[in-house]
Amino acid sequence: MPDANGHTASEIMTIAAARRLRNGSVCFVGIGLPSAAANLARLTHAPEVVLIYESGPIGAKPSVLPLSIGDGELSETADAVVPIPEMFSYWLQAGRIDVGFLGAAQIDRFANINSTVIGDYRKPRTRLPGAGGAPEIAAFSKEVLIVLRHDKRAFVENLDFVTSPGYFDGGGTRERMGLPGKGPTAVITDLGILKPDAATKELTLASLHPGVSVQQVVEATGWPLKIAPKVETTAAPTAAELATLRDLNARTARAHAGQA
Amino acid sequence: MPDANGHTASEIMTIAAARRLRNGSVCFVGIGLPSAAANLARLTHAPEVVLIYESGPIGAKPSVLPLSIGDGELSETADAVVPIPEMFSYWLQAGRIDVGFLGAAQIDRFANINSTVIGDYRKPRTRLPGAGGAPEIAAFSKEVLIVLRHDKRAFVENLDFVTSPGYFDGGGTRERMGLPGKGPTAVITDLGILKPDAATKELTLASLHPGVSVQQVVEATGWPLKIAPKVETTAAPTAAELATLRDLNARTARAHAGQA
Amino acid sequence: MPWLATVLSLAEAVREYVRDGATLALEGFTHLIPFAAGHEIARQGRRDLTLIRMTPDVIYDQLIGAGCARKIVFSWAGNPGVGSLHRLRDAVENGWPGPLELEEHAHAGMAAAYAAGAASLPFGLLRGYIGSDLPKYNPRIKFVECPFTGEPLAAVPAIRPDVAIIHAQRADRRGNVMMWGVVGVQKEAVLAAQRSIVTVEEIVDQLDAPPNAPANAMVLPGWAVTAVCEVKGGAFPSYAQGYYARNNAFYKRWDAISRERGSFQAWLHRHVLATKDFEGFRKSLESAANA
Amino acid sequence: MPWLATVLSLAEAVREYVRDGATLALEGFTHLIPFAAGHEIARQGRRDLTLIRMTPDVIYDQLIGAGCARKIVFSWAGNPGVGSLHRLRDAVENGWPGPLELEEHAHAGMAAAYAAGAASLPFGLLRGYIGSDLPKYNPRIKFVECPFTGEPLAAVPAIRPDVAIIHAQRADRRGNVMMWGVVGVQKEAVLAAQRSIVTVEEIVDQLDAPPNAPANAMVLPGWAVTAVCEVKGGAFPSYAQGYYARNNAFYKRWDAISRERGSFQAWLHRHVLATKDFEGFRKSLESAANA
Repeated sequence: MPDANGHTASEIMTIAAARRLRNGSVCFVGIGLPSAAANLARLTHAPEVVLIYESGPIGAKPSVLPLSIGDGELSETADAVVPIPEMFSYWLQAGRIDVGFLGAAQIDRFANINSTVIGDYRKPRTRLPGAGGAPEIAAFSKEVLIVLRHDKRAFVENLDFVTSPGYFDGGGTRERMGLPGKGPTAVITDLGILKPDAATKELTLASLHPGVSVQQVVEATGWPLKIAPKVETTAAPTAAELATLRDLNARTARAHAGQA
Repeated sequence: MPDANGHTASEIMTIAAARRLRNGSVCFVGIGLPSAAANLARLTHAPEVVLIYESGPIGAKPSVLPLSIGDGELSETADAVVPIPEMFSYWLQAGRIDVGFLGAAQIDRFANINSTVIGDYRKPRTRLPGAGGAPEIAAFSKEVLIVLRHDKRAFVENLDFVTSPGYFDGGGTRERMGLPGKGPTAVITDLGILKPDAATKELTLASLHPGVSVQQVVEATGWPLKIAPKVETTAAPTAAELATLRDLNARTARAHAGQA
Repeated sequence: MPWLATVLSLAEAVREYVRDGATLALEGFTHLIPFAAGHEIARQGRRDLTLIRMTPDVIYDQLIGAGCARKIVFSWAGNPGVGSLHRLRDAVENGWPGPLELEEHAHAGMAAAYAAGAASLPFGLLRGYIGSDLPKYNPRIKFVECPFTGEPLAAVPAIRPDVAIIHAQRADRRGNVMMWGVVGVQKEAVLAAQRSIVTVEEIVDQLDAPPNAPANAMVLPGWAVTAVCEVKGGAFPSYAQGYYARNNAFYKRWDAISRERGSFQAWLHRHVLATKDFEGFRKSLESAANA
Repeated sequence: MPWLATVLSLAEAVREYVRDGATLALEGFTHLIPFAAGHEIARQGRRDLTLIRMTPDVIYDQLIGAGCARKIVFSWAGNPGVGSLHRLRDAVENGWPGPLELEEHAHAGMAAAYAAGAASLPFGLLRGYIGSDLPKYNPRIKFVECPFTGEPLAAVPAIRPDVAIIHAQRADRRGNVMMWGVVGVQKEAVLAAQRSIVTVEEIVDQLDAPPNAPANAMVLPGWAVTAVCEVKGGAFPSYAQGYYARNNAFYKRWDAISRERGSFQAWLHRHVLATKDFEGFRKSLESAANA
């Protein structure tokens, strides 16, 4: 439901994420919001973005969003389709990905993320799907974007489980651990955008979405959130962005309906 | 030129080698005489033999013999064609080959072979092509057949270089070295067939081709050759074997002629 | 001809090759998931299985809920694009219908482990798992040192299932199997296993790569496959490119079917256990939808 | 569009990307050997090259005889089905036209080293080299221990050429490259290299897998390739499946051409160095045959 600003929380997250993809960049795309953002970028300012889905398609150009990571639409529209062992070795591990997109259930101040369990690993309160491709996307993409909803259950002081590394305990640790990619460059939420501090790598509020206050973000964060000296305001979605995204979502909903 | 027995040295070698291939066996085939023998088997008693060429074709059914290990005829007639890294890992190393066929420049009494250099490795008298797939064919095929002409330059006391292992220094050494395949089960020459002794693994004269004497073989061997208690005589080529092989060779010669 | 794959019915293949206590890999990455084979395993009441699969989605949710599984080996366990696997969660969180042991990896590690299995290497080598807690909880993830550079690299033991089961588009009468589109780790699973069962959409006289298919077809020779079974539609609700699309609506509906033990059991009994085969299952689903 | 392969002439590509002293891999396993590119390197007089290739057949014989090579890295050096490579032997046995350093492997090791290079692993892992003297003479073959079983396994350093050069059947105008048939280690060579040049039979509007081709086509995306050059017939005397057959007669004739230094040099000067490009080379050969 669009709020007073004329867009939903999902829409502003998707649009803010899409804007960060440069035309021609090679993007490793997860299902859900990352896939929506990457395809929105492709349908707006970045027609030459190369979308790679971990199931094998390289250069997918789906007309509707896939429900699964390997829908037929992806391989039918791809430039190439490769086996899984090749995808993870020759493409991801080899450092050919410019931007890796990740979601998470929990994130900490150094952008380490948990998508494995809530509670104790051996006696979990909630068992989540687990790592999938995330640890290696986080390690080997030249840059990582993280997208998730902003609340205190997600933005926590301590992760229950580290599924994928961000900046470890901050500073130069990530580099010392030998990870080639530069790590998460932005965490895009429904409230704003956090970016790592250049030196400490602690996530810092860098941009507020239209109509959101600093106080709201601070209250939705489970640690004392650092605020950038100059917090920007995310440009409101343009009519074209909103229309393209809503078209895409409508086409997708029609395509995934039907009898089970 | 056929000799007094009505066949050439090449022909009897090829035919004796072909006879050792069981129908349905999976055979890793080198170029030249092994390829001729394997295809002769396919065209006579073993129509279901599976021929694998290291260039990638699996289940090749060429109508003429390839000149190179990767002629178009091989991949056009194959059931599957795989990349080279896959061939050497998923197929050869994985132990899927029943029979590996090898040639050699030199062989010793334990069927270790040299196809690398004559003379010193660093200052060779004759530089040969080298290993190719041989060391791993020798290691991982369930059984190895070696085909080469019988003379003292080839059958030597000491190899100048061990390219591929047979039985190392004999006895149980091969097994102790952890090689899964059982090793060379026959060395087929233009004079006869040598087989490893069950215990010592020393090559022993097991069969004489028609018209060949024990003395001839002993004189063509660079070490004191062991003779089996009962030396058999290789069955003379049948008319069908000879006709099929000569047809194949004639077709092949016609196919490889033409302007350079 | 013992060197070629045997063409037989899926029920026979499962009866012959899938034993209680076996280690199985049912692979198919979103595409070509061997649902018919999974159902047949449940129907024949196999127990104590170790189930390997990168993405144990709805197919393993069904087998876990049906009480077939003792352990799963996996790297991502969800209903793709929909949410949780409720039967798997119930087993992990509450031990229902029995305890379920987990061996958990990341995709990169599972892929390397399958490739190692196919190549008969004892372990798969990768850059991976750095900074993840997974190695703390899975002792089968180790590290080795590069003999040239001294770098640490992750090592995972090769996957070597007793039986691999996949679904493919086509086979010929000699058991040569062809697939295209998202091919996942299916070839690796078959080559890593002691035995393999391949269900296919159709058995044809002549294998040809279809026009308009992604240019990535692969053929598994019949002598490298144990059994081939023709099961039309056998990947439903997954898809078979060139034959039918993914039934995304079913995946969404699975969330409601599987959420409660009772509704799951009713569904399983009515549509899987009480039907004779996959065709029966499909008809039973249809008649329920039309009722 | 900097993220796509540049389509340019072969002469420009070699001038731009192949430097004296560079490490090159010209791959193509019998099929699709990039002869035109090899000739262009000789024509432009490149020197001190390290030439990597599993099977340095006639193409490297020519480059070695032409004085371009300082070192070769290889696993089988012969004229397939014909015999010796006389120029290579002359360099190894007599140091003509200059000394040639050898780094020698077996095919399995080279294949693993290319795959490691493509995957950005520091080394390739294989069961191999057991009982062979090769590790005694090549210190770059080492052994590591499996952390699970304790078994020794061979390790070879990844191949990472400065430039990989391959020939393929087709590319589209965006530089997406398609090949099929015997595909060898071409994909691995390109992905392992810092830069890559791909010559193709033709540049087409739309890449489709051809009918009647072996069902094993693969596509290299244009953004993973540096330069694409249209060179019709550019694999001669090797072949391009679907376009032309291997010229086995030329391979046989090479034996006589290359046996003596004089006859080789005359051939090289007349047909390669004195011609403008590969088309000129082909015409020069033809006119010599018809003379």
